[in-house]
Parts: sequence; structure tokens; C-alpha cells
Amino acid sequence: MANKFRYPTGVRPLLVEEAARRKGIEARFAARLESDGFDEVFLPIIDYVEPYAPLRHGAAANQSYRFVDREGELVAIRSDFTPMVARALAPTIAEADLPLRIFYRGDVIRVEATRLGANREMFQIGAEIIGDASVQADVDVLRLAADLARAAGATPVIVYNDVSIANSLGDDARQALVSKRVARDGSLPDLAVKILDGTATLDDVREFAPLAADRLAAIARGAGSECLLQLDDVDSVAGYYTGIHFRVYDADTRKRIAEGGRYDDLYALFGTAAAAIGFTFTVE
Amino acid sequence: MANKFRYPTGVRPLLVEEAARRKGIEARFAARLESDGFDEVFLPIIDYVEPYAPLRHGAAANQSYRFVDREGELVAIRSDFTPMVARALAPTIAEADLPLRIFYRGDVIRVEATRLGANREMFQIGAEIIGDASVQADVDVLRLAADLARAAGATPVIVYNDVSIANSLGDDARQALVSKRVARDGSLPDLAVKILDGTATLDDVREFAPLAADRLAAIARGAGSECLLQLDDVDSVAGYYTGIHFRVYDADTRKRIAEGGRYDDLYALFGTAAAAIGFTFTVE
Amino acid sequence: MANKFRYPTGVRPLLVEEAARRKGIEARFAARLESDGFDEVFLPIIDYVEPYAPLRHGAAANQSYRFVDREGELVAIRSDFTPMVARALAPTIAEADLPLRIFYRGDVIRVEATRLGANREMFQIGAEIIGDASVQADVDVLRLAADLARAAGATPVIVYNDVSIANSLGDDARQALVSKRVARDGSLPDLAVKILDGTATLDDVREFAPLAADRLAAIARGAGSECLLQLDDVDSVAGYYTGIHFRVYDADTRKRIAEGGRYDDLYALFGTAAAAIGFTFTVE
Amino acid sequence: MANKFRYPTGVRPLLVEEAARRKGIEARFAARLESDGFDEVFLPIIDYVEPYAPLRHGAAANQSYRFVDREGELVAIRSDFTPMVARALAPTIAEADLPLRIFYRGDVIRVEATRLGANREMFQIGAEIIGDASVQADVDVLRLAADLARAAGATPVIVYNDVSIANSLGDDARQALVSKRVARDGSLPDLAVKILDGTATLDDVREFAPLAADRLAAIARGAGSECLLQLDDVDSVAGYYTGIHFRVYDADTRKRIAEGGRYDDLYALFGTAAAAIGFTFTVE
Amino acid sequence: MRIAIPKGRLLEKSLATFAAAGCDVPDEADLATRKLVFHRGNVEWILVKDCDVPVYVEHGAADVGVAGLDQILEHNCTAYQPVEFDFGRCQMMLIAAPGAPPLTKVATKYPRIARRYLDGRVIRADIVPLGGSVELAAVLNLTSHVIDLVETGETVRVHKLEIQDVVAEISPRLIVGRGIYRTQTKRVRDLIARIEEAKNATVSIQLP
Amino acid sequence: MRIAIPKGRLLEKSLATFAAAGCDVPDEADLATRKLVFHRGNVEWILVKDCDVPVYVEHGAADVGVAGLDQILEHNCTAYQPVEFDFGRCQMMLIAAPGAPPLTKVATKYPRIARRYLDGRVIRADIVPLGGSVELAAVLNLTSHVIDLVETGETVRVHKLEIQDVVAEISPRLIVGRGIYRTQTKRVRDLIARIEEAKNATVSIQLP
Amino acid sequence: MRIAIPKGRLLEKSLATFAAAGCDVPDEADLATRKLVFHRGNVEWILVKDCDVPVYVEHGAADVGVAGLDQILEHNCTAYQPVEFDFGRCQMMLIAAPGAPPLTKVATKYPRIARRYLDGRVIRADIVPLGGSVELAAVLNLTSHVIDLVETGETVRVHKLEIQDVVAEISPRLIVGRGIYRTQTKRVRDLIARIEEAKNATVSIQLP
Amino acid sequence: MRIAIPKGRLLEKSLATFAAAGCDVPDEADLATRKLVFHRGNVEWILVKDCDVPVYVEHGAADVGVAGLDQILEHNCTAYQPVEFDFGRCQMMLIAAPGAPPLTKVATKYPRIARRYLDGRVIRADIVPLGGSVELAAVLNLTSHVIDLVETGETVRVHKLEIQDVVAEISPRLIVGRGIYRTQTKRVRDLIARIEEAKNATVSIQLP
Repeated sequence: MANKFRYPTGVRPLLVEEAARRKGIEARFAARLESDGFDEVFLPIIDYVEPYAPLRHGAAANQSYRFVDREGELVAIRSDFTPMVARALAPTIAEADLPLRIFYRGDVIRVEATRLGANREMFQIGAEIIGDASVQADVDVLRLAADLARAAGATPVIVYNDVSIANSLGDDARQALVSKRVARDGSLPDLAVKILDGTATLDDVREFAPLAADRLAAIARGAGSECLLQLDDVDSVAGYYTGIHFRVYDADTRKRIAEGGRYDDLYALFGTAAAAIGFTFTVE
Repeated sequence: MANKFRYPTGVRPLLVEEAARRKGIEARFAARLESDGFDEVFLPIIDYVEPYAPLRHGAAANQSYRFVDREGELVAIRSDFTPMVARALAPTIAEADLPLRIFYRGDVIRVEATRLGANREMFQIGAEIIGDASVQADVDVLRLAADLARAAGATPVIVYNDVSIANSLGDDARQALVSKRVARDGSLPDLAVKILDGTATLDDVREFAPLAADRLAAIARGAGSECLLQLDDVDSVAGYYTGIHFRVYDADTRKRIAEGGRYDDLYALFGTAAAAIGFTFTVE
Repeated sequence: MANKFRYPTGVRPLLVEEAARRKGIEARFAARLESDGFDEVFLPIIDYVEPYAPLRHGAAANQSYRFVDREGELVAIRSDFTPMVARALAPTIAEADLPLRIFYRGDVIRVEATRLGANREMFQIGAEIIGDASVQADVDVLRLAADLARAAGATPVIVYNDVSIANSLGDDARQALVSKRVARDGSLPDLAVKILDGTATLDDVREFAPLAADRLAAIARGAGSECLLQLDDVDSVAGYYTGIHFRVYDADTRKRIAEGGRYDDLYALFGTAAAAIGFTFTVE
Repeated sequence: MANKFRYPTGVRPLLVEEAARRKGIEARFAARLESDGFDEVFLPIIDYVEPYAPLRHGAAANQSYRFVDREGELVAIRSDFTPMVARALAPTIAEADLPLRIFYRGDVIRVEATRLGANREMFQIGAEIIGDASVQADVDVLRLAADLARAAGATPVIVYNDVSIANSLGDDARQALVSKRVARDGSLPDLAVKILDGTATLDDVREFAPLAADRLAAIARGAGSECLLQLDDVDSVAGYYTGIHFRVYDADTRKRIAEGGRYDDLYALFGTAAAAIGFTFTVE
Repeated sequence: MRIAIPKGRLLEKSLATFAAAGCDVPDEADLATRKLVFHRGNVEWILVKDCDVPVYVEHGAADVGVAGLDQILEHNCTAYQPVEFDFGRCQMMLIAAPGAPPLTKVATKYPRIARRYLDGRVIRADIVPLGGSVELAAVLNLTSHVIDLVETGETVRVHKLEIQDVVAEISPRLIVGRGIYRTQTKRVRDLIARIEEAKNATVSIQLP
Repeated sequence: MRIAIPKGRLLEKSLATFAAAGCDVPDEADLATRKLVFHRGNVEWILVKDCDVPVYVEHGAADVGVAGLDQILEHNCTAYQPVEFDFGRCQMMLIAAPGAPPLTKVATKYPRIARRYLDGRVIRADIVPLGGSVELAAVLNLTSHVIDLVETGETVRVHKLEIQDVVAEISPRLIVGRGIYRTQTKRVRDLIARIEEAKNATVSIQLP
Repeated sequence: MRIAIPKGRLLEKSLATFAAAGCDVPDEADLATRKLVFHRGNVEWILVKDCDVPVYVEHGAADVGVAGLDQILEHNCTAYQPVEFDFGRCQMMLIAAPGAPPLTKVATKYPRIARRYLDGRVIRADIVPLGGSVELAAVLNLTSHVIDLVETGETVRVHKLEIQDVVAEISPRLIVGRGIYRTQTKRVRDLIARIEEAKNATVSIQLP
Repeated sequence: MRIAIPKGRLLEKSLATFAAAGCDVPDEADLATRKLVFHRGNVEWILVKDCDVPVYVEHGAADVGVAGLDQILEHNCTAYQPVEFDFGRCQMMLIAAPGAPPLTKVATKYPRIARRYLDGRVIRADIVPLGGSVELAAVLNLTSHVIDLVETGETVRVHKLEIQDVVAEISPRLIVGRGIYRTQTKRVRDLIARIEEAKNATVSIQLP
């Protein structure tokens, strides 16, 4: 039986002090975003699971509180904002309106049964630029993320990379990059080894992924000093990212506080093709 | 299968214009409440069903999206704020802190399958004073509700009554008051008939419910001209209300925009006895 | 609130008399099947939804009571036996054991919210031959179905066809065959028109679907007089059927009492390729 | 994601050999019960949770797979037969028909997350006599249980007691009896100590629970030699049992294979008062 | 104030009652036209289908109306029902052919009322919603039983059916929306009082 | 064989078509009576409400019937629709007052069709089911929009409403139950063929 | 009969107690070997890890055992606990560094006990299960708090931590499986009685 | 930088490797003390239980550590694993008594790894988590099978059990937290490179 005072895994009320603190953070983020011309949208706390099926990879599905609604449809409580923004906006956006600058905020709930010490309840606030595929947009978003991190009292270190590079290296190389364990028996492309050793340059990358190399070079010229290109920051799956992918760390705590990147194919999935780049901050 | 663009019954995103409008309303309400010394609390979007069982009456249970969580507990998506506030605050409040002035806001979702033209998704914002059983608190809350209604652009008509009167009249009288159909065959107490005819005075009430009569008289002296005492405004169940119960109508649209009252027993249910009075505005 | 005596939609207890009746029917079916060398398997009352996703078409998904289990997986209460048999047997069957003769029985629950007068609870008993792709197997199964129908006190009329024919005619023709509404403006292949008019012969069919034509001819030679080849018995989706598809009607009540056919690709879906043909009787 | 071959926790198919074995066991049990004049009833695999609320104690609730159906009602997959039999029969039984001899069988599913090495899927077969409050009924049921245990190849040891005794001893004594840890500081009634030491006689019991003592004496006279009266076989909650409560162990494996007792108040809960006694065998 | 009058069998008596209560109601000439909306003084009279009256009042599209309890229940209408009329009373009945099998399928124009009745009786049956000629369903074996309104019982007789049970006593009610009742209480109470008085009046519509 | 004929606007043309197809149909004299069931040769003709025809056929209580696509869709009727008639065609329309606000509430006699239409258009709106005079709902602001059948468009004009969209093209169909089609195929095919021929016939009912 | 003895801190006193109760227990020489199973008379003695004793008894792989309440609770062991021993008692404590922040993360070897304690206190915190040196977690700020057994309090002191609360009083118990208790009641009762007598005995193991 | 070293069988070789990589590691004298935390230069060395190393690194309470793949998998540790060591390799095995029945219950110290193995093999079995002496479970028939680490195979032999299958190849890894790797990349890469070099070194700890 539910303990009389307990709350369901992953949720709890925020009483006066905590609520005030949260509101303070929200206000700082929102003020900065609005001053930069970002408009807020409100996203539903629950949504169908099915429309997101194409994005689903393995574990992700189990990360959300899911239930079957009165119509027999599988519904999930919000666990990731970015695809929801695309699903909500895609049917309505018109060429003429682009680029759009959107931000959003709210709680997400994750059931990370298997992760160690996972905190399941998170407040997220994020922003994205829709319909601008330019390098400048990438740079602007990196700068914005850095400013917001500072506004939140952190010392940002932004690690970025382009997911298309790993895609071009093959599975073995990707696995090596993910685990950081390099086989020096020549079974891996030299580039992978170089990347792991931290000696790879964009010139090395260029032959494998010329577009990514040029783009990263351009971004590097524009990005602030807190932004570090790390070619070995690779995940086992790229998810919906199609170009630059970055994570914002707080140098003081070494914790990751935000993640983002470019997902130029996501909107097409929901009916209207549009380039997009954005990020989400997570406040525990 | 879920239509590619549909959202689950009762939810939908608010895009730029709607979100801006909603934020405007929220801002006006919040500003007024904060200036009156009300502190905001954030309540979880889901909670266990069981702790609220004592409050549950018939249909209510089916009004919420309910599902069974990973621990096998029955969980519901928020459908009424007032009891959640009590459950959240009760364990933490200390005599010394009282009275507390609290407000809250957020979406609630109701599955009102059987009601006619029910809108299932509602944004609610409400406030309450905890630990003040005085008539003055009743009056203050009535005034505050009226001011907020005006702030929202409505012409408030506040109808109030005391639930203990109907409780004192017996079931037949209550049913007559609920349906407004009076049996003139003497089967009903004269008071019930007088109330229905609108000829009952507080003196008539006094013999049945002296405390309520005196209290209503005191409230009447303090309340604004938009407040109308209507002894025949009775519901089939009093729910958690224990004293004054009121509804705020907009005279222009004749629609009900807020409801509230005193629920002095609700906090005890969650562990700490405390008088409380509050109201909730519903914005469709 | 649940009425004190009601049962969830689609289920109810069978008390002494009904249970005895049901047992009688079961016994007759089981005796006949066992005497024909069919072995029974027991299938779970719930199973995951996901393994069956490739079979899922539109509405079907909503026909089952679905819920999310403790591990966060989507689970459904049994609503169709045939795919469950394949999923259960596929991992275990070895070439050497084939052909297998299997039967099964049990309740299925369907939530057919939108169908008119749908009875949601059904007892089903079915049989199938796995690993025998021969015409003889088709004929044996047709005969068995007829015998079982008689054993159940019905006067069987078995209508059969080959799903590959409709597949070969194109969507317009299929739609015409499904609705039985024929456009005589030449927009449809002559064969479709002939089929609808009931004048088509297997020779007409042969040019479109030679294999099906020959097979149906062979079946026709072997099948009993209660079996009627009806080329216009076509559904909007073939489901998992790959060859012959038949329905058993009771000439007295004109109701459908069983359905079956050949599904030679179904077992491969669950790990082991094997031809299979079977049918399921439904007892309300 | 669900492993392609896995089944939901607690269920799995029984293929040919296992199914045959299961059918053999069922047949032996059913034959014996039918020859004794017991009629079978079929019970639904799912039912509402609410009607059983009065019986619910703590953990029990979480032992069943629960979900919310299309009407928003909480539904559970069958986890205990006895109350379901009462709910199914109570509305229909008439004085005249009593006593009834009923049996039932089927799978139950339990989610015993916290118990050690709990097997969650069980086949159960049980029987009960409704409307016979006599000692003879108690004795008959004990004999029947013993015979069925032998039919299943076990060497039955049936331990029995009367739940009303522990009820009469107070909580401390009950706790001591449950844990078998006796405080010799005189804080416990002598009887409790004697019971734990195994030196208590029915004469000792008589002063506390005269009716139970006499009844147990009478049962002891009638029961077979495999039946052992054990006054210290006490559970922390009596559940729905009101008189004799017994467990059948297999002396060879020392495992419990059946449990039963008298529950004379259970039928009243579902609308028709009737004495009842029965037992359920569990076959893993 | 907008008042919804049912176009059906309750039309004349409803209007007569309002007239007797001193309201300026549409006259026969008006009704002869195909018009459905009439302004008289400060009242707007609307003529809608019997089953739609509760819908209009529930949604606040009408302030006051006259509706049978059958429609009020079927629509879970939450409006006040201050006056119960004596005219147009009838019964909701469970009807079947003589020697009908146990109830497993019932045809009706009132699926919700039927559902509540069956649940209350612990009868598990499918409900087949029909639009009209409900008794015919039992005659033609669409269903074994039907649930329908019975006034004179004539229909039941001609179809050689028999009544098995009374599902509900049905009477027309004056229904009043909560919004107007609360925001214009005095005016509404006054109208109710006059209707109450005029209730039993047998006055028929006066031609000018 | 039992054939269900809709009592409403399709009655005469339906019977005329069957007559032209060589069926012995009820004549005007029959229709003049209050009877709803007629035996002619080996056919039992039943007259039911338009909206009930698909119900009878779906449940096997009638073998054959004539129904508008509106009713077929609204009831998710799964019967065969071998013949589409040329008479009685009309359109299901989305209608609103000029300058109506965005669609958030729509009144209709066809809630299921409306739901599908709205879902398809990604419009989130409440549906208010009505029994009749649907256009009136838009006039009286019960709802901003209505979805209803439009034949001549007259009703739309008199209410000063305007058509915003076509929801569906509606035509009457000959519907045939699957049971009889499968178990008496030849007989049914023969009937269908004859109806098909007679389809466009303008023959009116011949009095004996 | 198979009796499970914990290999850890309770080993000697447990065996001593059984010896004092007249059981033929393994002697020091036996224990010196790496063997874990010893047959003495009709008893099979098995030496298993402290935390595994309840598992063996719960599953019926051992009939009797000695286990600390900590392990009994952590495993939801349902075996009987007829005797509570006086030796080896200690407390389950909530421990933190002086001036620790509010409890939001706690490290422990007893996640279930910790969960129950936190729920009972309405404290919402993550539990970090550790295998050993739990106090270290608080020292190294893996977690702000730890829940662990405290005997002498020495560990707490050396790590400069302080005790904040008592989670539970822990004592070793004689646990007896239900199966053997019910099927060989007499024999088991006799053993329990002898253990009960010998309970406080300070007898040490006698070498032959 | 804080580095977590497993107290168990990997202790010496782990420290030796770091030493060979030029790190100033705790020496034998240090280890002789009961201390678990040592500061050397800008590194803080902590000695924790083998199974806790991944926990410290995952939570960021340690930056770097040495852990066996068994513990990494069992904890779903997401830290980087840049170096795989050659020492201390072993295998996770499925073990049973000769002629054991089909696998329905398995005892193990690695329930998650066991679950994954069984699911992958479509074997439906209960898992009995134990704290130690896992092989004993098979000997004493607590379970028919056990899943455990096998180095020399000695334990398997003495218990007269046999290996049925290889569950996983286990090797110790250098694990590095994502936070430090990303925020102090250069320093971490440098350490990894030096460890990589020293990897196969058989250097033992040098006393000063």
C-alpha cells in the first residue's frame, strides 16, 4: 500500500522555499531567452507514444511512465521535450515564418530503473531555432547555451562534435570511441585511433567526412573559448541528431547541465521539413 | 491507431499566441496574489489515488486519468488541486507558521465521459489561507476572489452559502434543494420550502444551524456587494467543504469561473489539523 | 464507481449450468482433435504487444485490453490465438518434428468499441498443422473444420478463397471486391468484374495468379461438398494469411462460427520458417 | 525493449509435453471432485479490484497485475480464487440449493516483487462446500484435501487450527505466535506460552475460545491421521478465514501444496450470507 | 431570457402552461410557420427537438426549458428541475415478446438509461441503440427485449408484446440553467413561482 | 429473405427500384397503413427508421437493406455495399455563420463522422450531438459550427449560414449482410444484378 | 536436518550455543579446513555468508539457521524466529558527517531497510547500494548520509562521523523454516527448547 | 583527481600498473594500515570494495578507477573504459552438478548479468541472489545451477561441479568518469596514455 506520505517515484511537491528557488531560475532563463526574441510554447504533460516510434531506440521506451488511456492508446508522461516541440510545431509552421525562435520549460519524468543513482524527476528548460541551417545558427546557439549556463551560476565547458563523423567510421570504430578503448592491432581506422589519442585534426577528418570537417572548422572560428571540439565525444546511437551535438558541463562540479545539437530531419518526421538546432538545460 | 496529429483526450500544446495569452493571464493573477503576500507552491502532475480515498465520492474517481505505476500503485494525473495542496503542506506546517497564504497553478485533466460538452483540459490557479478560522479570512478570500475575477476581465457575481445548513436539513430537503423541486405537501421542513421560495432569512436558519446563521450574518456584513447569500445553492454532496462554500460567476457570460469555500477538516486528513479556506479559478 | 455486481467489460463467470455446457462443447472438440492426433498447447492469457507489431494493422491494436506492466512493457490480454501459437512454438520446433498437429483453446477478450453489437468475450478453440505445405493439408484442415462444425451441431458452409488473388488485382479491384460495389466503367480489371458477378472461373484467374488457380483447383477436387470456392470473399487486408483463407458459416443461423487459412510466413516472423495452416472456432 | 522471446513476468506457454502433464494433473483432480459431486465453475481471468477492497490487507494489493480499463476502473488479473467464487455465486444462490459443492481451476498471476524466489505463475485447483456450517463439512473437506494430495502423488501432512483462538489472545500473543518467539517474562498469556511450547491442550484453549475448542475437538475426532492440530499455526492476519484454517504439506518435500479453511462471512460480503469452507491446491 | 420548448408531444401543454403563467408565448399562427425562434417581450422562445432541450440548457444556449425526465437522464443534464408537470407522464418499460428468452440483448432509444437499469439489476446484456420503432426490434428478433417509453400501451399491444418491468417513472420537468438561476435569481424564482401556480391549469392557448 | 427499407426520404425510390428489379413490393395502400412489416412472396419487407437500417443488417436481423452512406459510416456498418444509387445523393457539410470564430464546438447528428473529420483535419473541438434542427445550433450559438447533410442548401440559406467545407459525399447504397451473401450467394447475386439493372429506372410504384 | 551457520562474526557464538544445546557441532579443527559442509549425527551443518542464511532457510535448502535481524528484514525472510540471542546485538544507524546537508542520498548495504526507514520518515532520497566500507561514502561525499550497522561505534568515530538516528535494533535470531516446523514439529520444538535453555550460556566450543 | 582502487584480488596489480605509469601510489606500508584514503601529489587514492568502484565513478565521487567487467556490467556503469588490463582475467560461467535438471533456478552474485544471459538464451528461470560461496548453492541443491566467476576452476572441481556454458569473458578495465574526461580532457588522456604503456608491465611496487 502506498505510504501515507510518499509520492509516486519521480515526483514531489515543491513547497514555498523550493518553489521560490525554482521560480528564480526559471525567471533568469526566461528573461534571457525572451530578450533574445525566443517565444515560449507550452507542451502537454502527456502524449501518445506511437508518433515517436521512429525515434525510439531500445531502452528509451522504458524511460517513460507509460499507460494506456481510455481509448486504448499507449500514452506516456513527458520524458523528452525536443521531439514534442517538433510534433507540436511541424503541422503549423509555414516557410514564411521561418526562422522561428522557440523556448519551453517544464518537468519531465524518467523511470531509469537500471541507471545508478538516477534522479527521476527533472525540470527542463530549452530553446531552439527552427528553419535556420546556417553555421551562424550553430554558433548563436552555442553562445546562448554558454550565457544561460553562466546565468545559472555555472562555469560552462561546452564539448561539441559532429555526429556524422562517427557515422562515417563504421561500427567497430564507433564502439571504440564510445568505450574509449582502442585496439592498436590495426583493426580500427587510423582516424579512430588518432581521435582517441586526441591527435586527430579536422584535416584528418576531412577525408572521411568533408562536410562535417568544414562545418566544424567554421563553428570553431565562431564559437567562444568555453567551446571545445572533442572528436571523441561519441554516443552509441546518434538519436535524432544530424550534425553538431554538444554537451554543457559545469567545470566546477564536472556535472553535465545541458545537451543539444542540430536535428535537421526531426521536423520532417512530423510533417514539415525544417532545419532545427537547440538545447535543453536540466535542473534537478 | 492514434491519428498522426491528434493528442490524447484533454491535452494539446499551446503554441506561441496561445502560450502568450495564457502567460498574460497567469501573470496578472500571480502578480495580484504575490502582492497580497501569497507564496506559490508547485504540485506534482501525478499522485497516488489512495491517500485521497476518504474524499472520493462516486463519479469523482472516474474523472481522472488513472494508471498503475511500476510499483503496482494506482496513480492519477492531477484533477483537483485543493486536496493536493493539503497533502503536500500538512506534514510540514507548524503552528508557528500559521496562517499561511499559499497559491498554486497548473493544468488539470478530467475525463468527464458522461457530462455534456465537458471540456476536459483546464488551467487552474487558486489560493488559500491555512490556519485562519476567522470570519475575516472568509471575507478576505471573497474579496480576493472578486478582485481576481475583475483582473480577468469578468463581472463577478459571487454566490455563497454554508454547507452545514443543508447538512442539518436531512436528505429529503437536500434533494429538494439540489433539484430545486419543492414538494408542497408538508413532507419537507418549512425552512427548506422557504429557502426554495427565496423567502428564508438567517433568522429562519438560526434554529436549525445557529452557528452557520451567525457566521453568514457576519460574512454578509463584511462581504462586497458582488457577494450574494443564496441559501438554496446546495450540492448533493458537500465534498470537503465544512463551512462557507461559494461560486464565482461572470454576470456577462453567466458562466462559473471559480469555486471555493472553507474546508477546516481537510488538513487533519493528511496529518495536521488546520483550518483552511480557498478557491480555484478555472481558465479554459 | 464499479457497480457492486458488474464485471469488467467482456468477462463474466460461468456458473454451474453454463460451465457444464461449455465443458461439453470443449470435450467434443478436444476428443475429435485428439483422435486425429492433435496435441494441445496452453497459451498465456497475457503477452507483450511488441513481438506482434509487424502483424498489427490499424484497428487491431485497439481490439485488445492493453496495459503497461511493472517493467514498463506494453502487455495485452489475449485477443487472437494464431500468432501466439507461432510465437510459442517457433523457437522450439525442429525440422525433424514436422509436421506438427497442434490445438489450443481458451478465452479471448476484445474491446470492439466501435463495432455494432459486438460481444467482447469469446471462447475459442482452434487447431493447426505446422510444417506441411501440401494441398492435402489444406483439404484435411477443411474437412476437419467441417466435422468439428457438425460436432458442434451446425450445418457448415465453408467459403474459401486464396488471398494471393486479390493481392494480384491491385487496390481498386480489392476495394471493389471488399465493398462488392463494382464500377462498370472499365476502370476495373475484367477479372474483378467477373468475380463480382460470380462468373469468373479458375481459368480466368490463372493468368493473374496461376499458382493460386492451380492450388484452388486441386483443393476443390479434394474438398467436401460443404466447401464453396468464392473468389469474391476478399478482405481489405489479408492479415497473416498467405494462401487459402476460409470461413465456416452455419447455414441455419447464417452466422460465422470459424475462420482459418494458410499462413506460411508467420512462423518465420518468430524465428523458424515453417508452413502452417489452421483455423479457430469461436463459441460465444 | 522486450526481448524477442521473453514472456511477461509470470506467464509462459506450456508446450506439448508440459501441457500434457498439466492436463493429467487436472484430469485426476477433476475426476475425483466430480465423483464427489462437485460442480465446476469458470471464473474470469480479470475482475475489478474495488469489490474486494474490504478483504484487502496491505501487501496483497500489490500482488496482482493491476491496470485501469477503458472505463477508468481499476482491474486486476486473477490472483486468488476464493473471493472470486464468492462474488460470482453470492448473487445467484438460493437457500433451497444449499449446500453447494463447487470446484474451479485456472492460472493465477502474482507479482511478489519482494518475496524471495517467488514463482509468480501458478496453476490452482480448488473446491468448496457452500451453505454447510457443520463439523462434518470440515471433516469432509479435510479428507477430500488429503485424498487429492495423494492423488497428486504427495504424502499429505495437514496442519490445522482455528483462527478465532489467536483472535482471542490479543496482538502481543498473536505476534509471538507468528514469529514463534516467546517472551517468558509473563508479558504473554500463559496459553500463548503453552501453545508455543506445544504443551497447550484444547482444555487450556476452552476458557479463551470455548466454541473453537469444542469444534476443534469434534474435528479431531473425525479427521484422518494425516491431520495434525497445531495451535501455534497462526498468521499475522486471518484474512477471510473465520474458523478452521489448514495447510497441506507434502512430508517428502516439506513444501506446502494446498491451503484452506472456513470463511463463513465471505459470501455475506457479496450479498448473500452463507457458510463456506474450501481449499485451493497450487501446482507450480 | 431564452426558453427552449420541445417540438414534440409536449409542445402545446408546455406553451399553455407558460401562457397561463402570464408569459407572452408564440401562438398557433406562429407555430403554423416553419419558424423555430420567436421573440416575445424580453423572452426568446426556441422550438427544438425533445431530446435537444437538455443540451441547449446544459450548454447555456437556453436559460430555461421543458424536458422529459427520460431526456434529462439520458443526457446527464445537471440543470435545476424546479417544477414537475402533471401532463405527459409516462413510464419507461422493459418489454419483450411472450416467452422471450433471458435478456441478453436489448434495443432502445435510451442507451444510458438502459445501461444503468441493467447494471442495477446485475443483468449482462448488449444494448442496441435504435432511432425509432423500438418495439419492432422485439417483433423482428433483432433483440429479445426492448426498453422504451409507454404512454397508452397501445404500441405494446399491437405488437403482441408484454411489459416485463418498469424501468422508470417519466414526467416532464421545467429545467433551469444554473448560470441564469444564480446570476438572475430573482427573475428566475419569480418565473418558477408563476409556473408552479399555473402548473395544473388546463388553459389552452388563447387566440388573439 | 428480409429486406429493410428506410421510412424516410429514400422510401419511395427504394421501393420503386426493387419493384423495377422485379420484386413484389408493398404498394401505396400498404404504406398507407401503420404497418411496418409486409410479406410478399418469399420476401419480408420491413420499414424502419433510416438510421436503423444498418443496425438490422449488421445484426443479421435483416438480410438486405437500403441505407445512406451517412448512416453506414456513422454505424461502422460492415455489410457489403454492392450497389450505389443515383437518387437521394447529398453532401455532408461543415456549416457556420458568416464570420464564425475558429471551430471549437460543433453540433451534429453524426458524432462519429464528425470526430473522424476533425481528427483528419487536426482540429480539436468538442462535438455536441443533437437529434434534429442542427443548423439552429449555429444560429442560436449553441455551437460555432455544425456538420449536417445538405441536399438543396435551402436550410443553410434560410438560416443565413454558409458552407465552409465538404465533409463527405453521401449516396444511398444497397447493403447486404455477409451471412446471407455467403450462405445464399446465388440468390443474393441474382438480386444484386437485377437491382443493378433497375438502378437508374425512374419507374414509380404501379398500383394494381 | 540441515542447519545454516553464518560464517561471519556470529559463527563462534552460534556454534557454541548449539553445542550447549547438546548438538554435535563442527569443532575448531573442522573450521580450520576450507570445508563448508559437515555431517554430525543426523544434522548437516553448512557454513554460509551471513547474508545468505535467510535465503537458504526461505527456500527450504536449510531447515534451521542463525541470522541477524538485519539480514532477515533485508530479505523479507518469512521463516519463524523462535529465539532471539543476546550475543552480537547492535544497531542499524543513520550516520552523517557533522553539519551534513539535508538527507537526499544515502549509501547502505541494506537498501530495503533503508527504503522502509525513509518512507516511514517521509524523506525522499536516493539510495546508493554499496558492498562495503559504507562509512567511507560519507567521508568521500559519495552520499551525504549512510545507513549501516554500528556495534562499538569505533568506525563512526575514526571517520569523524556522527550518528543521527537509530534505524533499527538488530539481534541475531534462530530462524526455522516453516516446512520442517510443520512437518517435524516435535523434533523442531525440542531443538528450540534446548536452544532457548542454552541461549545465555557462555560455553565455548569444547575440543574433543 | 580521485582514483578508486579495488581492495580485492586486483589491488596489487592495479597499483603496480599506476606506479609503472609514473603515479605516486600508496606503498605497502600504507596498505598495512587500516586507512582507505591516501593523498599522493595531486591524486587522492581510495581503496573500496571491488563492487563499489563503478558506483564511485558513476556518481562522480571518484574520477578514475579500476573495475572488472563483471562489476561494470552488473552496475550498468556508463563510465569510459579506455584500457583493458591483461591481468586478473577470468570467465563468468554457468555451472551445475553433473546430470543437473534443466535450468529453472540459478544462484549468483550477479543477478543482472544472469538475467541478461537467461533472457538472451530464452531460458525462464528464477534468480536467487547470494552474497558468497555461490558454488555451494548447487552442491546443497538450493538451486540447480549457479552463475559465477571462474579463474582457475579449482572451486568448480572441489565441489564436483561442471561448467555448462561461458556467460562472459571478464577482464579488469580502467574506467574514467565522463565529467572529468570532458572537463580535464588533456590531463585524463595523458594518464590513459601512460597506463596504456605501463599496461603489460610486470613491475611490482617499489619500496622507497
